[in-house]
Amino acid sequence: MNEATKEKEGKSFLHSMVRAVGGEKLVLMGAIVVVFILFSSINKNFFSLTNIINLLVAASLVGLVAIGHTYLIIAAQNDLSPGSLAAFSGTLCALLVSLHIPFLPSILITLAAAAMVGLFNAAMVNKIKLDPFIATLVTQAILRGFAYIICDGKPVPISDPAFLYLGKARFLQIPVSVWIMIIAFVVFGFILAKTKFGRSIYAIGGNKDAARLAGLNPQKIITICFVMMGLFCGIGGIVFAARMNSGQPAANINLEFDAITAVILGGVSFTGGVGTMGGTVLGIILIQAFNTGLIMVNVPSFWQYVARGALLLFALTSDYLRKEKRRKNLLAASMKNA
Amino acid sequence: MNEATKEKEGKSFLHSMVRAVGGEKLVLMGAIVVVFILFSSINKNFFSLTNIINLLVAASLVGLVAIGHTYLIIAAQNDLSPGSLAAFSGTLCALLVSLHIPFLPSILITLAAAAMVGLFNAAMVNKIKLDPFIATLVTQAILRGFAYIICDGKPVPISDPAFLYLGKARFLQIPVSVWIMIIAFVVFGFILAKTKFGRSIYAIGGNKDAARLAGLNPQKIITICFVMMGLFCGIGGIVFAARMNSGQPAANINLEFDAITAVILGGVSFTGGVGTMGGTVLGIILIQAFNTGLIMVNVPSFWQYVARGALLLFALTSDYLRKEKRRKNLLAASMKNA
Amino acid sequence: MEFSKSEPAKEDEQLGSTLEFKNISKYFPGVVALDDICFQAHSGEVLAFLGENGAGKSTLLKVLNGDYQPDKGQYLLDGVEKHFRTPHEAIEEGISVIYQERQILMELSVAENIYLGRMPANKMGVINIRQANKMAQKIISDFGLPISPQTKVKDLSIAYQQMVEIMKAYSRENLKVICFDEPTASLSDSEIQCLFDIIRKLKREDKIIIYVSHRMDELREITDKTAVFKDGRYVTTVANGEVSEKELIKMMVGRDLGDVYKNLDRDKTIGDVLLEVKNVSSDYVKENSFQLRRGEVLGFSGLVGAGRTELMRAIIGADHMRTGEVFLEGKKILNRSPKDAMDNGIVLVPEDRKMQGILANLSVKGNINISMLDQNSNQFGIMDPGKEEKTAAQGIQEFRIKTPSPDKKILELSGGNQQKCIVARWIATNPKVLILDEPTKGIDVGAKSEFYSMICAFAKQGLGVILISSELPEVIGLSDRIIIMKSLKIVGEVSHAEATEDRILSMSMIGGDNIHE
Amino acid sequence: GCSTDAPSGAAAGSAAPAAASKSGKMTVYGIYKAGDQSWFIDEGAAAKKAVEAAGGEFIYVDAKMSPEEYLKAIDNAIANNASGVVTCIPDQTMSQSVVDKLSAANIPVIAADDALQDGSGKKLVPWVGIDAYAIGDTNGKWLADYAKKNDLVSKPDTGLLILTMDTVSSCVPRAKGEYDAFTKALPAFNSGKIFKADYDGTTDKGNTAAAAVFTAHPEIKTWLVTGANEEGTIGACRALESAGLDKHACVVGLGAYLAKDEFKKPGGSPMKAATYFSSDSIGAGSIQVLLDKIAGKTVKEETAVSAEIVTPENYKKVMGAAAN
Ligand SMILES: Nc1ncnc2c1ncn2[C@@H]1O[C@H](COP(=O)(O)OP(=O)(O)OP(=O)(O)O)[C@@H](O)[C@H]1O
Ligand SMILES: Nc1ncnc2c1ncn2[C@@H]1O[C@H](COP(=O)(O)OP(=O)(O)OP(=O)(O)O)[C@@H](O)[C@H]1O
Ligand SMILES: [Mg+2]
Ligand SMILES: [Mg+2]
Repeated sequence: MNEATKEKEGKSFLHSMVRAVGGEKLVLMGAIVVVFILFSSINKNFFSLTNIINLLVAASLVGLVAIGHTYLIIAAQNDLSPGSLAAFSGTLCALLVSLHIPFLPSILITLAAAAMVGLFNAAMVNKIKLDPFIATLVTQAILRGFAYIICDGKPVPISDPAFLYLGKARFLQIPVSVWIMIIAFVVFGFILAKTKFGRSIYAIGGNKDAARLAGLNPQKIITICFVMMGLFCGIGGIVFAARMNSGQPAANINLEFDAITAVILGGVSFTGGVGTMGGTVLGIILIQAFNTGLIMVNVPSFWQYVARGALLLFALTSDYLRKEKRRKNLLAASMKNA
Repeated sequence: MNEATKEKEGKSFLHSMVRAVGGEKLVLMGAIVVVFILFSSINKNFFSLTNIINLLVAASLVGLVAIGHTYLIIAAQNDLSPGSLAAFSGTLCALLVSLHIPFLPSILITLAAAAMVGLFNAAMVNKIKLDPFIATLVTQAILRGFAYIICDGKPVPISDPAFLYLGKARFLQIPVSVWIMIIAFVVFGFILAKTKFGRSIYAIGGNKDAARLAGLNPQKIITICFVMMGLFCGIGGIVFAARMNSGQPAANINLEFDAITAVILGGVSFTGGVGTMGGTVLGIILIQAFNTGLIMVNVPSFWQYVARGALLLFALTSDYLRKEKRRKNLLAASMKNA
Repeated sequence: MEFSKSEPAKEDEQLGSTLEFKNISKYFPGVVALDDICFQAHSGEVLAFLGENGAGKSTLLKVLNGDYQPDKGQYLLDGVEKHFRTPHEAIEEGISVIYQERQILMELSVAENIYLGRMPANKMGVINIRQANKMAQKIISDFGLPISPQTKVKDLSIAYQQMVEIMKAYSRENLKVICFDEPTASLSDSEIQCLFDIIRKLKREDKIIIYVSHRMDELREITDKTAVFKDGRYVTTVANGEVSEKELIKMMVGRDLGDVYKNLDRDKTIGDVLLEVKNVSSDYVKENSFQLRRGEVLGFSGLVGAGRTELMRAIIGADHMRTGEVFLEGKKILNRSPKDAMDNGIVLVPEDRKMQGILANLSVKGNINISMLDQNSNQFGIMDPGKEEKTAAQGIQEFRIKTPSPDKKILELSGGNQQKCIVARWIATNPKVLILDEPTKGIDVGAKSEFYSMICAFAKQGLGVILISSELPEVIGLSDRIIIMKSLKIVGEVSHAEATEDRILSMSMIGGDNIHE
Repeated sequence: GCSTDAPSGAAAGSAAPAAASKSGKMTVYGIYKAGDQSWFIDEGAAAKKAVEAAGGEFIYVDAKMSPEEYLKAIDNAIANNASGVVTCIPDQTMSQSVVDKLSAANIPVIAADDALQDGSGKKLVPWVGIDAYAIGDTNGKWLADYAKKNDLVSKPDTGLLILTMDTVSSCVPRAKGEYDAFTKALPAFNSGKIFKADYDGTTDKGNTAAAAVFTAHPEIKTWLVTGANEEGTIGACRALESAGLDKHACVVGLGAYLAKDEFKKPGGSPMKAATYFSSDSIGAGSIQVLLDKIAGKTVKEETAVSAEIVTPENYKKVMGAAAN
């Protein structure tokens, strides 16, 4: 009899846990719905297929970088070099192609370079024990310099048809860049949530020493995350160049901040060890939808800064209040049970 | 006899400790000396009074912000809003003066607004428990928006003679902006190193919860630090506007990164609880001297990005290697004694 | 991959294994942590490590599991020389060490913590979470604990977190050597008993078991032999019963302590009511009332999770006090924060040294002085370095903190020495009411006995002392009166004279004889 | 004339000791507001060539759109005893203080692209360039012409998009010139079909902003687009293409340094024209004026370089080597 009650309690506890996790992202989802309703009511074209595709295209590069940041920030790392690296990669690939190196080898060379940058970042963090924030600030400066240097500061036009096609091609109405992002979200979301590698990222972010003592290899995992980020920036930069029809050394400034903001909005914490890919997806959607909407409904440009800040603050505050409430409820429940 | 040897050993140990602490900043000092020798040998104008004053003027705003960051980062906080806040303050003050409000009240209103921004940042961190990085990113966006909004995006020219004088006045050949920075470094360096308040900052950076249980009020201390930073940005922004002869809403982008870089270079750590104001001073000098020198010896502008990144990396790496070596030496010494 | 415990166990049964340390030395800047350590440990017996704080016990274990590299010497497992460069390599060879400081991942579930780094997964690396939960549940049942494998570790009490640590080490396949570094410092009796059952099981399975503790009664109960360390040197190994406890202590401390409780100067007068707590509750604890008199040592006992810590936190304003009143010397006081409490003369030494005690990155001096900012500064708030030096020096001396310099980072001290710094911090403030939450956690016997005398001396001066301890002999030995808590409420009280371990235990479990009789 | 040259040349010897730099070699600073943009890179390269031809050293400084970086560079030039400065200032309200500083140090300065001017718009030093408003004016007029020719003025599905950079004060007049010229030339054009969208000067953000406007107004099938710099208009081209609106659209660039690549595209591009203003001639021209000034000659206060529209048909001829 007693055993049965315990069982039941256990179950209802489980239920409440499941509900809580499902509800984890309630605020974000709510905000997205509100944003869509609001902007659509002002301009009905906001909720059109074209706009949603636009929105996804605009999100495609920052989305890839956000995947990298989701991994890195959960692992209690960070990366400020993606903007420079994406610009460098796009410029390099355009340059190689313009030197009549075929498209595929150009891509491979570019990706190899991008991966090397990731390795370099990892080495600074792992070997010289630099804080990732400052280490990747170094890379940011150096790579931006190299992006300008290799093309003498001038955008490199792309005329290779295969390269241009990459920027234009669609499959089921959806551009390649968006497909890449969607597939990456699914694959890396799965890896993060369900695999040993994914879980080890949470472990080293939660407590690097504990993870090491349990037999994990934090340095290796951190290296993989940085190299992944390098590759995402490389791929994203190449596709971006294809979309713009030129490799642009000055492009993608602040890319990393847009990505980090989305990731944090999605519930990843700078202290490491918490967060999900689903949250990042919602964060990206919210920010992109909001940004596009502001232009569409013609909010004066200066007010857009304010609106963006206010949205971020509002979403984070609501999330905090919801969590506080849940905590209080759980507490009250456990006091009653005691 | 035995007692005496012990005494002596104790002393030599003390000596080695003193030397170690003094040597803490050896790499930075060395780097500064090298930079000066190098650039002066290429261009003798580098080591001229004019250039050194230039260098200090250029450092004056970022120096003030770096003081704020030294406090905040030692307290395990951070602030990304200074650039926006300085621009906002300069613009606001110029605007008020252009509306025929006398200079002094204009300054006071501006500083009150800047302090409020600091309070706001502190409230987000203390009350909504936001990560300071993301909280101040919110402020950064909102304030930049307001800076543009209040002046409709156009720089506000300054014609008030007192205001203009602030940007020009010199005392003992040294401009006011530099005096403000020097005095602030001395005063706040003293407070950090020698007072109760300074000690509390190290404590809450080391462990906020523990510090609270030990009878400190972390929220209050964090609030003071943010308000201080607000005031530094306000003062800096006003003097900057005076120097530029106009309040510029678009100014000071990336100011916070320059400051943070100098602070970290100076030995403050993002984990909180460590660092000194002396280190920050050296960090600022090194970066500013290097930047000025690169222009003087005509390094191509794109290579300047690379050079700056490389300097940062080099300085941090040398510092790491020096520390490693010192640790090894100490180890060897204790092995020998054993 | 299969995760069954029985298979590798069979291998071990074939022959007894030996672990041999040969001339191991390990240095830290200014410290000789290990000096030419030579001895052996054998399977099928529980070997205790005994030594003062900073004697090098933890360091030796860290050398053993590849966390540190020895500067000299080597160790052999079954006669084979081993050089582990990482803990991973040690684990692969069947060596598990449970650290003195919890090494646990708060945001992960119990099952994920237990199987950290070796979650059951398919070839592609995809985790089978249900299997992990099932396996974890089995281990939890082996231990007889009422926790679910899916619970996040941060929602567990410290004691259960510690048990998760132990389960993590225990669950490793291919286990040959298991070392416990003060595993019971945050456990209460029932968990300790279940830990001992597990250790006995491991012993039957012929593992090499090393057990570090400062609790002599535990060593008596669970260990077979004791290796004694002093100042980084190995002294000797004695079998249980070979020498008396007294002699053992003498070997490690270098002097005779006698019966620590009997020798205390308990001769003091208990005065009027100093602190009165009326119906205090918080988000974490129900309404409770009690009184503390001048010169009194008031013990608090209870099982883990009884709410002792939480009650004290509410009193000093560390948690929001929902209802109730606190009177000090008859005057009503309101503690909105620990600072208010401190200004009123009430201080709390917290139980969780790592999270709530030490200021990481700060020196020993900085840590000891942090509650003394007012006393060590002038009216302009400028610190007097001389006073700071003095407070630190006094703390280091009084508590015999082993550190080469007051400027050493506190994180580089041994666990027990860190604890001494934390206690020294609050003692230095000269409070009226001193609340100690598990203050002797990890402190060696010699220091403990000095600390006990210090508590009695405080009481004699007219202070009130509240002592929360899970070590029953300690509460009974020191307290003039003992309050028992259960399920977030005070359920009973016994005087020093009528206190026995059995009585307190039964009250903590059933809910207090005073009430039900 | 020749007769006046000699005495003023002699006067320069005493009045402008900076010219004879202490190191013996002439050092000229070129300080440009956005030194990482193709426009200024080309302008600087031309200036460098001209200075080196005169036996001097040219120091190119990128002010990164930052007033502070800019002022640092000016101070740097003074500390380095520069012989002269050519500059494009990021913010014209600072002009007076810059001119004061340089004249106190006796260093001649020539404004390139954007004038150094006082509050009333009066030029303080000799200026070489084309003014921002004039560029916009040219673009606006050309677009109005295009609309008339193609019978778009009264068509309900035609719209005009002007990409603005409200945060960059020197670019604001470009967009304003475009708007003014277009509406003045075509008063009949429905002003409800004129849209503005703000971006930050990069192709990326120009693309996002343009795409949002195109999507918001699907009723518009024919887009006329111009903006505040060439990067942004390129972004608009890409947005038109991905929205499938490129066939009927007409984008006009500013500078032609990127438009030339659009013109080369075999499949054509929505970029139908661009104002061309030669960065070479401004770069070299500004140095020429500076050298004259250093030499003590009287120089023209304004040297306007013409801004002319180039199209796929004529750009090779007009731009010469710059078209490659
Ligand atoms: N990381 C480190 N850096 C410097 N010194 C250290 C470090 N770890 C330990 N020590 C020093 O090594 C000596 C031995 O410490 P250890 O932790 O092994 O002691 P212990 O016997 O476990 O003590 P306790 O009973 O207090 O846990 C101490 O003097 C300590 O200060
Ligand atoms: N941070 C926390 N979050 C949620 N619950 C908590 C937290 N801290 C404590 N609790 C809960 O509060 C109750 C009492 O905690 P705790 O175990 O500290 O009591 P205690 O009587 O002080 O025990 P002991 O000191 O022996 O560990 C437990 O049920 C515990 O799970
Ligand atoms: Mg230990
Ligand atoms: Mg407790």
